[in-house]
Formats: sequence, structure tokens, C-alpha cells
Amino acid sequence: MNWTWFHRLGSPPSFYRFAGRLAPWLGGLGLLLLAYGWYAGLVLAPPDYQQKDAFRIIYVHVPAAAVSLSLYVLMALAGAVALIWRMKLAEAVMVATAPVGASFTALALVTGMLWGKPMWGAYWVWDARLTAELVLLFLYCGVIGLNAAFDDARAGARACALLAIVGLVNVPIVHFSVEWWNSLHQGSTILKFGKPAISADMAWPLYAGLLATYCLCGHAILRRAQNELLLRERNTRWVRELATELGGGARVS
Amino acid sequence: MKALAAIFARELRLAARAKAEWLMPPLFFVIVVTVFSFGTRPNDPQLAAFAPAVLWVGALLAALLSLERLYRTDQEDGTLEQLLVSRTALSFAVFVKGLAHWLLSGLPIVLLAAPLGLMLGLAPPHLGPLVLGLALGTPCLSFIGGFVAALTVGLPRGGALLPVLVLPLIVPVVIFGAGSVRAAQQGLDAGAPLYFLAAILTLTLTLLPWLAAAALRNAFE
Amino acid sequence: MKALAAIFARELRLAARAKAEWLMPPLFFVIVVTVFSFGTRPNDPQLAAFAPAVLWVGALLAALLSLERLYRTDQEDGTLEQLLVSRTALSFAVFVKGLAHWLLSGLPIVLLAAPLGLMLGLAPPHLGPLVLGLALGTPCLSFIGGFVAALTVGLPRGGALLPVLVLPLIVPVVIFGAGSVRAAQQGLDAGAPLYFLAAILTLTLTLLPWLAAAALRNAFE
Amino acid sequence: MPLLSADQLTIQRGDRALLRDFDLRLAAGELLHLRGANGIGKTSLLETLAGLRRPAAGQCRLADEAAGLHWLGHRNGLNLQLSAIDNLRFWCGINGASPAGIDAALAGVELPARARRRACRSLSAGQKRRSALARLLLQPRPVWLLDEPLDGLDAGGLALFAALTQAHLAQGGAVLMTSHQTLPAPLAARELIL
Amino acid sequence: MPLLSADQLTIQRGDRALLRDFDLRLAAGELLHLRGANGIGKTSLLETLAGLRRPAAGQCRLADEAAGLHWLGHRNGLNLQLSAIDNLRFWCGINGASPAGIDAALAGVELPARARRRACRSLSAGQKRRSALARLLLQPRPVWLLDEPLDGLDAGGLALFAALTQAHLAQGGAVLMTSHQTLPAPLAARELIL
Ligand code: HEM
Ligand SMILES: Nc1ncnc2c1ncn2[C@@H]1O[C@H](COP(=O)(O)OP(=O)(O)OP(=O)(O)O)[C@@H](O)[C@H]1O
Ligand SMILES: Nc1ncnc2c1ncn2[C@@H]1O[C@H](COP(=O)(O)OP(=O)(O)OP(=O)(O)O)[C@@H](O)[C@H]1O
Ligand SMILES: [Mg+2]
Ligand SMILES: [Mg+2]
Repeated sequence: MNWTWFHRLGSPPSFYRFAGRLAPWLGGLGLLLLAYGWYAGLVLAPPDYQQKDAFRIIYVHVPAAAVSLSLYVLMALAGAVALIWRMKLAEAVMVATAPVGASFTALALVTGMLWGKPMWGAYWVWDARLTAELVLLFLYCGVIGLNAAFDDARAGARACALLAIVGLVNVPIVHFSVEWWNSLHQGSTILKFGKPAISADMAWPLYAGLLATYCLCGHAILRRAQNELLLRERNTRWVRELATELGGGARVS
Repeated sequence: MKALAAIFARELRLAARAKAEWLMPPLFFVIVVTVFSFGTRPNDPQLAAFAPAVLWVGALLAALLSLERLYRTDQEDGTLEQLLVSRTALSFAVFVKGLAHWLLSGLPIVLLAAPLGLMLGLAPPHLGPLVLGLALGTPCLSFIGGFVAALTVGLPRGGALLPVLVLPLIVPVVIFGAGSVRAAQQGLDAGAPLYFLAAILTLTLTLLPWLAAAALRNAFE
Repeated sequence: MKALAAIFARELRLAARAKAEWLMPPLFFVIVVTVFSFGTRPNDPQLAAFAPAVLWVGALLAALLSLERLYRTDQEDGTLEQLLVSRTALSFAVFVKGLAHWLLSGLPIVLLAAPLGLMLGLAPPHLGPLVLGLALGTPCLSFIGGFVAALTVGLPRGGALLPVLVLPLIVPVVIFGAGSVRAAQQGLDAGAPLYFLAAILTLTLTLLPWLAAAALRNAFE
Repeated sequence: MPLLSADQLTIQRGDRALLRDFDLRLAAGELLHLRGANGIGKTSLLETLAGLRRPAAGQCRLADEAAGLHWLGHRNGLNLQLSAIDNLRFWCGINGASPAGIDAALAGVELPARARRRACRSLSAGQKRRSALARLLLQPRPVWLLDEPLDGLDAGGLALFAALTQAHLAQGGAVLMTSHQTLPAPLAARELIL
Repeated sequence: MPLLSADQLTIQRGDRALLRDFDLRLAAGELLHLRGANGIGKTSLLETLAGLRRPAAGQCRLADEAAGLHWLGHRNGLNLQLSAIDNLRFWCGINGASPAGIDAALAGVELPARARRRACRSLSAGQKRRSALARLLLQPRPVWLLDEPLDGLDAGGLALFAALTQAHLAQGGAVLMTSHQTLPAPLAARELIL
């Protein structure tokens, strides 16, 4: 097996360039998919026979919720890589992921609450799924706060990595909470392998929206990681060269 | 006057430096309420009856957590002895520190109480007494707590002592505060307990800074 | 081995020196539970339903209070850097410190839980799951908390961060702990949640000391 | 009339009297160098004179109560989270002095410009000590009580301290200081051995 | 073969490299006195050599990893609630040394008997420093890294430090220390100016 691609990608300057090339594509694809998903979902799809139009929140809620979990896993994995191989790139990715994940967790919570009012008659119930998702938000906030508290970026990233790894236990709790506890929240139907249990003209826009959200997250994380790398490497030669290349003030310090 | 402004500015600057610090007491408040609700049966309609107690105890503990640091760092790095030497009116300094503590940890809690009350199932008309009570009660927490922090600042492990000394002193505040909400829930007059709270607050604001200043002077030996 | 005995002996000696310190967590526990009952309607029969949550949250907070000091004094007075230089297996040292913390703050709480549970109106047959759950859960608190204390030890104001980081990690413990008592109250099987707790405890004891040691090493930079 | 005087001072720590019936006069323009073995009670005496510790007997008097005194102990009185500038700004506010002098004071103790805006926590031991010395320059006060002010200062720092002290003495101030080192070159001190 | 060696060390604090490509050899029997202005990076270098701080590049090696080294920083490593004896007993336990040597070590640094059982918090600055020095005597380790060990020591303390160090060097040990003072009389050091 040839690992040179891995090492090359792992070096900050080549990742910076790679991310710079990939990010616009991801962003563009994400926007296109989102446009289709939302148009098909919010305009074309027929209203639900029970929920009427309220069900349309699903096109925001489900992607946001799914992404909130995936990003946490990504963050913890990046953290593990940062700890084990002391890889600067992984640190940057981890630090970049946390705010994106936190935003989508908050979005999932808010859309869920807005949906809960018509469905359950209350914005908030103390239900396993809901509370676990709230805890997920706290974990993201913890990582962000811990990182901010450190002066030294590398030490901060490593501390966050440890925290993120321990917090990983919450992810299965969120996902399986609907099965482990009797919950008001509906069980997995869409995000299950095999045959989805909703009609196709509702499902396809949802899948498009899901993919779009992943693309947009990827875009955001790549861009944030780029910034993070620039900040961390501001005294290295490649950043200086980049700065002169871009014609900006060559003084970055 | 200038000295007080300086102390106040320093507290705010410190909070701004430790970037996310001012976020922590309200976050703690939210988390305690969450953990508590998680410890109960899901969707328990009874929860609303306990909401006042949960919110008040949560607010109390959130304020408690940051109290220990009120004077400890100043004592450890020598700022306190410089203040003593500088002949600033110590009681005013204590007052300003209490005020800053309330602004940074009490006020966010007051603002958060209404949404959290709703989450715990409190009916909207009962939010008034809750928020008013907390607005009157949290400054009491800051000042009573500050007094105890001053008492324990010189002690080797004052941190352990602090909460145990604060809690009994604070009990009346919690009784009246939570009592006011409960009175509202039972359709009784929610005003009377609030008047008591206001009285406690007045007493606290006028007397405790002097006592705390004496405690600080004493702490040096 | 000798090194671990030395660390353990030192923790106990420190507790013995700060005379009443080991009294504080249980006292705090009692006061929180009492304040909570004050915050509710007197003699509310409903109280028993909330007793598990109150007791668990109280235990959690009592353990939290002493956590910040677990490594902070060692860091401030230079003991931590000496430990790092001495090439003691840091993870074992962390384990022993966690153990001592549990003995001094967790165990008293476990012992107090039964009388306090009775006070809150818990039926005697339900005390078993409560005490067992706390016996399994409080060490988790000490070790998870110790891990977070290690993470925040070098930070300027780590104290504010600590509880906010600990609480979300501890939620599963509270769920299963309080869940077991509630299961007993509803006539369901109280054993299953306890098994979960035991599993969490095993994981905690085996994994966290290593992570905490890494965090301590990291804290110095 | 001396700027600072102590009469019949008895200082007690624990059960032990460190000093008994101790008299002290500090005149304007005088530099008094307090010496003595470790643990003899120099720090305790200075703290008592500064008014931080209550003497078991006797009393100390300051000629000009209103003008006050400067105290520099083992602890620097710097908040480690704030920068040197922020710390000094705080002391300016407390004393009602103008913050305009801060830059001059920090330049006076030769703290590098890039170190002035950084949290004091990241300063070296000597840089912290210098920042603490800068506080003395912010506001004129006749009496300086300095406990081991030379600790951590390098050769340049010692010269600087000597210059500051001489300027203060020349303006009619008085300094009472402890140090286990001999004082840097041009300073001529009256030694008082405990 | 040197007891301690550093190759191509680069030490970074914040964004700034304090040292670049720094080489160091510390031979048996050698006393190396590290000097330099405040904030030049002496403490950072010592911490890196002690293994507390990771160098940005390069590496440091100890000839005898198992025997380890003694580190004395600005912080004394004394718990202030415990007495000097209790503190030393703890370090004996950690290092597997016998606690029988504690009294001898404390007598070696001339800590008064009545101060040995009192909480370290009530010791004077010099007494604390002496207690910290006593730790070095509890267990033989070839390399000593001392950051400002003379801070707070009186004349007697300096003589005592000189005697301890000479004994250690005579046994084939090596000492790397910083100090802004000149070293006490009989010590002959190689000076290294940063
Ligand atoms: C604040 C309230 C809510 C929160 C925190 C929340 C959270 C979540 C989370 C975390 C997921 C993703 C689960 C996974 O990927 O395993 C999810 C999925 C979902 N949620 Fe919610 N939710 C809330 C309210 C609601 C409401 C009111 C409804 C509608 C009745 C709803 C319907 C759904 C649906 C249909 C899915 C997709 C489930 C699937 O098929 O896998 N949610 N929610
Ligand atoms: N609580 C106490 N009980 C008994 N003795 C005490 C107590 N507190 C302090 N002491 C003793 O009082 C003396 C205080 O000394 P102080 O700190 O004033 O000494 P110093 O002259 O400044 O010494 P150094 O040169 O080491 O700084 C020390 O000998 C100390 O051991
Ligand atoms: N986070 C940081 N960012 C930038 N510079 C830093 C940071 N932390 C420390 N420094 C600088 O690094 C240097 C550290 O110096 P160090 O403590 O090693 O000095 P030293 O030679 O021991 O000085 P002294 O003689 O005063 O003890 C100081 O100049 C300090 O200002
Ligand atoms: Mg002294
Ligand atoms: Mg230094």
C-alpha cells in the first residue's frame, strides 16, 4: 500500500491547497442539491394526510439532526488522529468541526421544538432523544469552551481531543434512545438501511437535502480548517509565501 | 469613585479575557436543570410543581460555583494586600465586586429563567413571579456569597467550606423565592414573598459589604 | 506500589490536616437536599417521586465541589511538575487520587443516602437500589470528574469550565442511577439499570486514568 | 521628623515572638537595608509596618498618612490573566493617578514592548518582578517598603533598580528594603541587622 | 559520554522561538551556570531539558534514563498544608527511597527543628527554599537541574548550597543551574551565556 498520498495530504500546505480546490465544488454541489431538495420538498411534495404542512420541517430537521451526530464522530476521530500521530492537520479539522457541529445541533433542537408544538402540544418534553441531543449540544459547547480557554493552540487541541473522545459515548445514546426508552420521538425509519417507510415523493427530496447538508458541512469545515491552519502556521514560510503571493501585506505576525 | 470604576472595569476585563467564562454559570444552570429532569420520569406532568425548587436551587448553585474565585485569585497574586495598603474604602470595593459578580453570573440566570421555566412546564402566567423573584434573589446570592468568600479567603482549603457556609444563609431567599412561584401556581398572592425578598435584598446590600470588608482585613493574618 | 501508597497516604493526610474538610461534601449534600425540600410545598406526597432525582443531583454536585482542587493545588505548588519528572506511572497516580477522592467525598454520600431518602419519603424497599446505585455511581463521578479536572488544571480559570464539562459526561450515570430507583418505585426490575451502571464504572475505571494522565502531561505545556 | 517610625514593636507569629520592643526610624532620603538570617522575621516586620499585620504590642506611624506608602512583597500583585498594562491601569484607577504614565513606567523598568500586552502569566520571573516595580513609579509616595525587590532581576535590572531608588531618595523619599544580596553599586544603605 | 545532552534544540513560546539549534553537553562532575537577561529563555530551556516542555525541534537525552534527574523550579514542590517532613516523606514514597534519610536531609539544609513539623505555609521564603533543596538530598540522581536555587537563601544558605553542590559533583554528578547572582565562593562553574 502506498501511503505517500496520506503523508502529502497530512502536511498543512498541501492540505491547504487541496481544500482550496475541493471546497468550492462541495459548496456548489451542496447548494444545487439543497435547491432541488427544498423546492421538491417544500413546494412539490403533497401535504401529509395527518400532519398537513407541518411535516415539511422534516426537510430541515432530519438533515440537521443526522449531521449533528456525524460531525461529532468526525470530530472525535480527528481528535484521535491528532493525539496519536500529533498531526497538526487533524487538530485543525477537529477545532474547525466543533462550531459547525454545534450549529447544526442547535438547528436540530430548534426545528425539533418547532415541530414538537404542533405534534406533541409542547415545545419541549423531557424525553430521552431530546435530552440526549441537548447533551450533545453541551458537549460541543464544552469542546469549544475548552479550546478557547487554552493559550497554546496545540495543547488546547489535544485537550479537546481527549474530551471529544470521552464524549463519544453520547452519540449511540442519541441514536438508539428511541429504542432503549419508550420515547415520544419517532423511531428510525428514514435513516435505516433497507426500505424506507415513507413515500417516494417525500423521500427523494429528503435524501437530496441530507446529501446537500453533508456537502455544505464539508465546505464549511474545509474552509474553517484552512483558516485554522493559517492561524496556527502564521510564522511558517509557506504562509508567508502565500501572503506575498496574494499580494496582501506580507506582515503576518 | 474612580477607584470603584477601576475595580469594576477590571472585573469585566477579566471576564472578557477568560473568553467563554461568563457563559459558564448560565450554561451550568441549564445543565443542572437538564440533568435533574433526566433523573425524573420522562414527560412527568408533576414536574411543573417542582419547577420553582429546581430553578432556584440551580440558580443558587450556579452562583456558588464562581464565588470561590471572587477573592481567591486576588489573595494569591497579592492584589488583595495591595488593596489593603492602598487605603481604598474596602467596603465599596466589595460592593463593586459583588455587583460585577451579579452582572456576570446572576443576570444571565435571571434572563434564562423564563425559557427554562417553560421547558419545565411552568405556565406562562407564573413566569412573572419566577423572574422577579430571581431578579431580587440573585443579588442576595452574590452579596451573601461574597461575604462568605471574604470570610474564607485566607483559609488553606476555604473552597470546601464556602458552600456549606453559604447555603444555610441563603435558605430564606430560596424559601421566599420559590414560595412566590408556588403561591402563584395555587392562585394565591405571589406578591408578599416578593416583598420579603426585597427586604432581604435591601438589608444585604447595605450591611454585608461592611462585614465583608472587615473579614477581608482579618483574612490577611 | 510504594509510590501509590505514598500518594494515597498524602491525600488522607491532607484531608486530616484541613480538619473538617471531609465533612463538607456530605454536609453540602444534606443542605442541598434540605434546601430543595424547602423550595417545594411542605409534606408534598409527590416528593417521593422526585426523591431519586434530588438525591442524585445532590450527590453529583457535592462531588463536583471538591473536584477542582484535586489537581489545582498540586499544579500551583509545583508538586505536579515534580511528579512528571519523577517518572511515576502517572495513570496509576491518577487512579489513586480518584480513589482517595471517592473515599473522602463519595463514600460519605453513599452512607447518607438512605436516611436522606427516608426523609424525602422514599419507601424503605426502594432504598436498596438507591444506595447500590450511588455506590456504583459515585466512583464514576470521582473518576470522570478527575479526568475533567486534569483537562482544565493548567487553565487560568479552569474552575468555571469544570462543572460545565463534567455534567454532560455524567448524564448517563444519573439516568441509570435515578432510573433504577424509579423502576423499583413502579414495581419494575431495578436490576437492569444497575448492571448498566456497573458497566459504566468498569469502563470508567479502566480507561479514564490513562486519558487523565495524558491530559495532565498536556496541561503543563 | 522621620517619615516612618515604629515604637516598642513586638511581632508574634504562632506562639513565638519574632521581635520584641523593636524601634525604628526611617528618615527622608534614607535607604535602610534590613538583613538577617532566613526566618528571622524580616518579612513579618515589613508586613507589620505596611499595616497588613497587627503588631502584638507597640505601634508604627507614618508621617504623612494621606500620602501612604508603597508595598512590594514576595507576591507581585499582578493579576496573571491581565497584561502588565491592564494591571497598571487598574492601580492608576485605584490611586486616582492618570493612566498616561503607564507607558513611561513600563519603559522605565525596561519591559520589552511586545511583553506589555501579553497576559502576565506568560512573562518570565524577572519580567513579572519588573512589572511589579513599575507600579512604584506610577504614583509618588514618600515611603517604599520592599521585600526582596532584587529577586529575579538580572544585571540590567539591578542597575535599573539602583537608578529608580536613587531618584526616589533624591526627591526626599525613603526606602526600607530587605535583600540577601549586597545592593547594586551606587546605592549606599544603612544596614540594619536583625 | 555526557550525562545530559541536547541536540539542535528549538524552543518556542507563543509564536516566538526563544532558542534555535541549541546544543548542550553536560559532563559528569560539571557545574554549568546558565546566565542571560530576564526573559531570554533560561527557565524554558531548563523545563525542556527536564522533560516538562516539548521542544519544537531537536531532542534532549539523558545518559541514564533510569536514574532520572532532579528538577527544582521556581515553584518549590511543597504542599503548603503539609509540614516539611510530610512533604519529604511523600517524595521518599514516590521514589521508593527510605524515609530514614529525611531528618538528615532537613538537618543538612539547616531547617530549624521546630519549623520541620509546621505546615510549610508558615515557613519564611528562605525556609521554604531550603526544604525544597532537602529533596535533592533524599535520593541520589546524577543530574540536577536547578532554576534560581539561590533565590531567598541567606549567607548561611549560600554556603550550604555550595557544600551540597560540591559533594554532588565530587560523586560524579552534574549540575545545570541558573542564577542572576554570582555563585558562592568555592564553586567553580562553566558559564554559559544565552
Ligand atoms: C427538540 C426536539 C427534537 C429533537 C432534539 C430531535 C432530535 C432528532 C435527532 C437527533 C434525530 C436524528 C436521529 C439519528 O440520526 O439517529 C432526529 C430524527 C428525526 N426526527 Fe427529531 N427531534 C426533535 C423533535 C422532532 C419532532 C417533533 C418530530 C416529528 C414528529 C421529529 C421527527 C423526526 C424524524 C422523522 C426523524 C428521522 C428519524 C429517522 O427516520 O431516522 N423530531 N431527531
Ligand atoms: N504560625 C506560625 N507559628 C510559628 N512560627 C511561625 C508561624 N508563622 C511563621 N512563623 C515563623 O516566623 C518566621 C517568619 O519569618 P519571616 O517570613 O518574617 O522571615 P524572613 O526574615 O522574611 O525570612 P526569609 O529571609 O527566609 O524571607 C519564620 O521563622 C517562621 O518559621
Ligand atoms: N505565550 C507566550 N507568547 C510569547 N512569548 C512568551 C509566551 N510565554 C512566554 N513568553 C516569553 O518567553 C520568555 C520566557 O522566558 P523564561 O521564563 O524562560 O525566561 P528566563 O530566561 O527564565 O527569564 P528570568 O531571568 O526572568 O527568569 C519570556 O521572554 C516570555 O515573555
Ligand atoms: Mg522574607
Ligand atoms: Mg526564569
